[in-house]
Amino acid sequence: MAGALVVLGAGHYGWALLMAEETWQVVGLLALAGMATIAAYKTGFVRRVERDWAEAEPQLNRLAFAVLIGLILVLAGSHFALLMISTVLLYFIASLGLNIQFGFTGLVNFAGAAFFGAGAYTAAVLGAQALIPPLLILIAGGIVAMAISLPLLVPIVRTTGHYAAVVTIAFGVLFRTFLEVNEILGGPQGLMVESMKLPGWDFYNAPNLFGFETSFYLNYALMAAGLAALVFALFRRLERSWIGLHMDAVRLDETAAACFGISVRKTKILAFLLGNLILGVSGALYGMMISFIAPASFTFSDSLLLVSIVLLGGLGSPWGGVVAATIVVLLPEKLQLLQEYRFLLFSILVILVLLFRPEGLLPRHLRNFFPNRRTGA
Amino acid sequence: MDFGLIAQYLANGILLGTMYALVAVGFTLFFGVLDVIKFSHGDVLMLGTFIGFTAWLGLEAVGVTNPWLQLAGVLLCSLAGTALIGAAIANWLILPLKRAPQLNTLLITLMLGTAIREAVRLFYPNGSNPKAFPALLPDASVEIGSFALRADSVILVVSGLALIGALNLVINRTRLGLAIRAVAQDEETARTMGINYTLVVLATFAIGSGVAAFAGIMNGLYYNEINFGMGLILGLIGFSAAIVGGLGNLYGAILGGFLFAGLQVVGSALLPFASAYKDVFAFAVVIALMAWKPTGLIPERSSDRV
Amino acid sequence: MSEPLLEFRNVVKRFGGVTALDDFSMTLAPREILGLIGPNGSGKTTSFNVLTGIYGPSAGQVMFEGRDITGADPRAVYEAGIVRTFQRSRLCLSLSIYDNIMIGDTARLTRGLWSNLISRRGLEKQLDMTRRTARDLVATFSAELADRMDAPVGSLPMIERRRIEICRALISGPRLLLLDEPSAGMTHDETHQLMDDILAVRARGEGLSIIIVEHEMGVIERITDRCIVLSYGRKIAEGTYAEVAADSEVQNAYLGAD
Amino acid sequence: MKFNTRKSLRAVVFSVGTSASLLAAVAAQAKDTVELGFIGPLTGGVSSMGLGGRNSAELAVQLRNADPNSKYHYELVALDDECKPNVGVQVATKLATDRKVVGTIAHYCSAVAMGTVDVYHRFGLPMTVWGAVLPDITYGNDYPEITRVNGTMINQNEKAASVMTGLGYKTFAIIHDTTDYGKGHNTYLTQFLTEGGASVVGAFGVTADQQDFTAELTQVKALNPDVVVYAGLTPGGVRVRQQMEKLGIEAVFEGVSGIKSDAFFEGLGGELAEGTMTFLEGAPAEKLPGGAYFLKEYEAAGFDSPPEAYGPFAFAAMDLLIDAVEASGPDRKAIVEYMGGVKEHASITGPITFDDHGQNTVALITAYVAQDGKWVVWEDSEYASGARKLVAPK
Repeated sequence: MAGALVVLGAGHYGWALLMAEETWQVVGLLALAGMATIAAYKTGFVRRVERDWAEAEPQLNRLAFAVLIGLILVLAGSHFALLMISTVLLYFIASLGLNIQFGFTGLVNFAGAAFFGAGAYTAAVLGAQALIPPLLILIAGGIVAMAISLPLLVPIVRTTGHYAAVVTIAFGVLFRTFLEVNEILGGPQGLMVESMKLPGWDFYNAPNLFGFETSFYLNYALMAAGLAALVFALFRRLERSWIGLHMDAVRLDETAAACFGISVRKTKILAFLLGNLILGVSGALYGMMISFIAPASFTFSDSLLLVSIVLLGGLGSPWGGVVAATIVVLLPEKLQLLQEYRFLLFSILVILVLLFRPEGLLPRHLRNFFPNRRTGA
Repeated sequence: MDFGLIAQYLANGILLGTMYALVAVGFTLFFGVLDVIKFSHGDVLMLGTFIGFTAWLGLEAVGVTNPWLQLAGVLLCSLAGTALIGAAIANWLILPLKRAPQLNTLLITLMLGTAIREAVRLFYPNGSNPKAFPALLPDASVEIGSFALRADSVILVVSGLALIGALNLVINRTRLGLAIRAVAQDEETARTMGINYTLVVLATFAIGSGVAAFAGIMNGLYYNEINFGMGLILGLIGFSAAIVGGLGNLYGAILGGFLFAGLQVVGSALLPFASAYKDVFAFAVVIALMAWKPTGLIPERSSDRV
Repeated sequence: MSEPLLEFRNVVKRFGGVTALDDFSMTLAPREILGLIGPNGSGKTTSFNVLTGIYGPSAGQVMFEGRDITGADPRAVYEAGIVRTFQRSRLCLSLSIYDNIMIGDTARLTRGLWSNLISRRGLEKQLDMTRRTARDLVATFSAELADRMDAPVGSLPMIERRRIEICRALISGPRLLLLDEPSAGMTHDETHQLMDDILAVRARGEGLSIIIVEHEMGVIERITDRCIVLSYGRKIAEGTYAEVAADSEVQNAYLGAD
Repeated sequence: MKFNTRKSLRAVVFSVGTSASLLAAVAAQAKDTVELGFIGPLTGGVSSMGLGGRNSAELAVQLRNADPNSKYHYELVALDDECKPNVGVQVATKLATDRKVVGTIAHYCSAVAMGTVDVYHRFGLPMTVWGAVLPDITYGNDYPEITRVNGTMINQNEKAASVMTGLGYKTFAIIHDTTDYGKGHNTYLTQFLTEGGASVVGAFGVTADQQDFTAELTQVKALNPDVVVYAGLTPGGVRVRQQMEKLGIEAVFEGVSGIKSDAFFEGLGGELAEGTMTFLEGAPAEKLPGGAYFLKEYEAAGFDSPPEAYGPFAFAAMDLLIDAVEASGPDRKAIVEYMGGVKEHASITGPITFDDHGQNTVALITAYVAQDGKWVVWEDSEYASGARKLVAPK
């Protein structure tokens, strides 16, 4: 019950936050969230939610998805709200990719935006050819992101910690500078991206829903929601599999993992490629939705945004990722009211969260291989 | 390529290398004592330079016009102020996070860097525009063919190298240095030896930040221009240099700094009309180096006991 | 004595200028319990690290069940049936007891992407089986612990962690178990209890050999069949505990070291 | 030195100020409120341009609200595009889908404008560019919603090439940043210089935030050109000029519109800046009666950052937008139609006439030279009169 209440409440809260326009409304909503959290801890409500989640996870997941779809449909006519929902969802998907890399396996990746951008650029180039069906372009975006990460495999596998960080930072800078200095991919001016098309349906058109004129972003919001659910399920299955267990072992102690037959190299390679694949796919859809991309959108600071989603949410925690993606994407937007002061405020806010919740907003729980099923022990 | 051109590249490489090394040394010191990367280092450097600039404005205002006196004042204020800021950051943001995952420190300091940068941009008078940093050093120069050797560059390089040398002495020859090395080696043992752990960490951050402020002032004196974004790129390069050289090792940082400067200069010399590719070149070499030497050119002693 | 299970032939390991293992040779018979003793820095743990493939030896040969495993990587060593514990417990503290022990069973668990992510039937079966084995194993050490298999290891006291480390090593049914200072961080009584448990486990299965590195001489005396004493990387004595304890060179080495 | 609190109080002071100066306007609340948008980079590297534009637009709104004859009460909705296309699309969508907003002026960064024009077109929001100079923004589409008051970089470079070659300079070295801005200038300037019979002896791409240009300038020195051009924004321009001096390069320093800012002198000091040439669209603000008025009012409003080079355009664009609302009512379609017919419309930057792509064709380009720490219109300068001399052609 408590779990269902939280899911429904979160849906309403999301709606209110998207609709909030005035400063006092945004501040009020943030204060409300803070107070509700404190109250939930004080009254033991949190524990009840956790218990519900442990007992009925699949049902609650389905409910959450239904609430998300409901939210999207309620806002079907509101372009901007749908754009924001889709952006949150796509950043969330990207953060799951990163989470496989450093939430599970401990591989730091400070070039997330580069792989995200690789997907978007793939969508731009392939979309312009009109030879490949757009649905396949999404996958192609992932594959290209994976392919450009191949040269990094050797240094990534051999280095650890900060040394690995430098490899990815260097790659991120290199990627962006490369896009800027040559004209092949539009140079600094960027490229147009064709919209998503399914057979018989161009996402450029606004769907007609029971006679109501809706926003064309409805297409993207629904598709992003579907993709998010799919990647979420994959992410959960990965976590709850031997591969996920091995990734944890590699993150927590490479030497011990190797002594128990786990191939550290293969595990890292798998995590790096799989993560970049997901980053690329989400980037491709993002590119199609935004319809115009340029190197300036895939900089080091954009990579940092992705990293901060993972850390704010809690390493390896997908639900934390949802909350963090909402904060990281929506908050600067809501802070537009503060104009030039908003980044200062945003960075201070992130520092405070990390100081007081170093494990992230919703820390990851212990592994439960098959939720909803009592494993015979 | 004629001699003048080569000499010019060489002089430029040495100056850049000294500057990068000074920044990288900070990263490596912090990593040594606390195993953390303080990413706001570059922005602290920028803040230090602005403190120095403000000090100069103040000195001008009260009528001190002798450039050497001004320089002394600028350096004093900047180094002391930045050292204090470095220690404060260590005390309130980094030490409390000692038990948290390393990545958190990285992100917090990155965000702190953003906050410092934005604060200077917004609150320093007209901070979003570049400022003219005064040329306080003599501007004489010796012409050797087409190569102009400038007195200020020589002074900057010599004093920068001297500072690195002095730092090396402090680390290797003084009680404080001994304490820093002890803490770097093993915190627990250092504590049981009666070393005031917190004090040593704060001192290290103060020293590292002060050295960075020196690099910032050097930057200002050489380019005669400072701006709120100068720390970002210097920090990134300093960090890369420290890593490529090998963390936790003074010589590694110096080597990395000069290596990076060398790469940039060579990159733009070899790619004469495509010098925009020089960063692509420098960072590609960094990636290759990491693949070849995954723990840096001068690797740290493996602390991973099995 | 039949063919040895394990054999070190003139193994040398150098780190820079330091020779951690110097021309070290030894054999281990099936089902034997061998004690490896010596002062700090005498090369005991290094021999484990060379054996388990963490370091390659600088010279010499390591044979296991008649096969040359010199310089094999840790994974191949594990698959050959050699497992170990670590001096400083190396468990995944944020994971549950189950998870930690199941990490030890890698060899039997499916690794394919398909069976892990898509069709999870096999995974489910393996999970049930491995969990049952893990639980049974833990139950032989402590029935109480076996009831809390979902607790994170970080929440447990040292002795329980040590037990779980040993369970992680044993779950794959190895041929050779390497124990690196199992008594570290534990009381005298706890150590004895632990040794009893190990012997009990060994009595159940067939053909488990053990090499134990230990400072606690009581443990060595009680459970080992034979001892090897190392000093500065060299073997200085070999025999039963009583024999080596009486050896004058051994006494010098210890006294000299202290 | 100003204090921080002052700045944060600014917004409050303004609103209080405007309403106080306008006791009549209290009654004017009877007027309907009309919301107008502004988009520009308010954070990050080029934020000084964005803030100057924002302040100028705000000034246009304030001045009109103070006018008792205006039909509506105007409110400015200012949004930050961070100079990133994806953020630009986001904020453009926000504005364009907000029914209360009837028109906007937007964008300093060309890549952002390129990404957002589709959004404005799709939602039918009239948008007037106030700073971005890439020709394709207006010429790359047929959207009636998109107009631009400032000239494109084509006009600017055509004038630059003719002025410089007219002064007898033959060899040019171009250092440009690798943003669309710098690269575009490089392309067009090279084209017009070559057509004018001069030659570009070297072109060097640099990153926008590059600190050290010694490597590039060392090669420039070897090439020994008459003129060193920097195509980029003020910070880079300051550094290049500074480091030219360090290396002892004797050549005329020429910039593009991006360095025509007060910050150029603040960053460089008057002496080194002396004799720098640059070009900017529009008539010099201080020469037109409206321009002088703008500068006076800007000063009076007490903004804490200068209007910068494109502030007058932001003001002119906003003023034009308000004129459109006054003339045809707060209706997007009507405003688009009005904009389509703008001819010889008086503005502080000179008359505005839109061609069929919405581009202001009265592309008056003014040449400036740095003289005694100020930008002086070339024709009025002591350099043009011969009292001072630029570095002579070789």
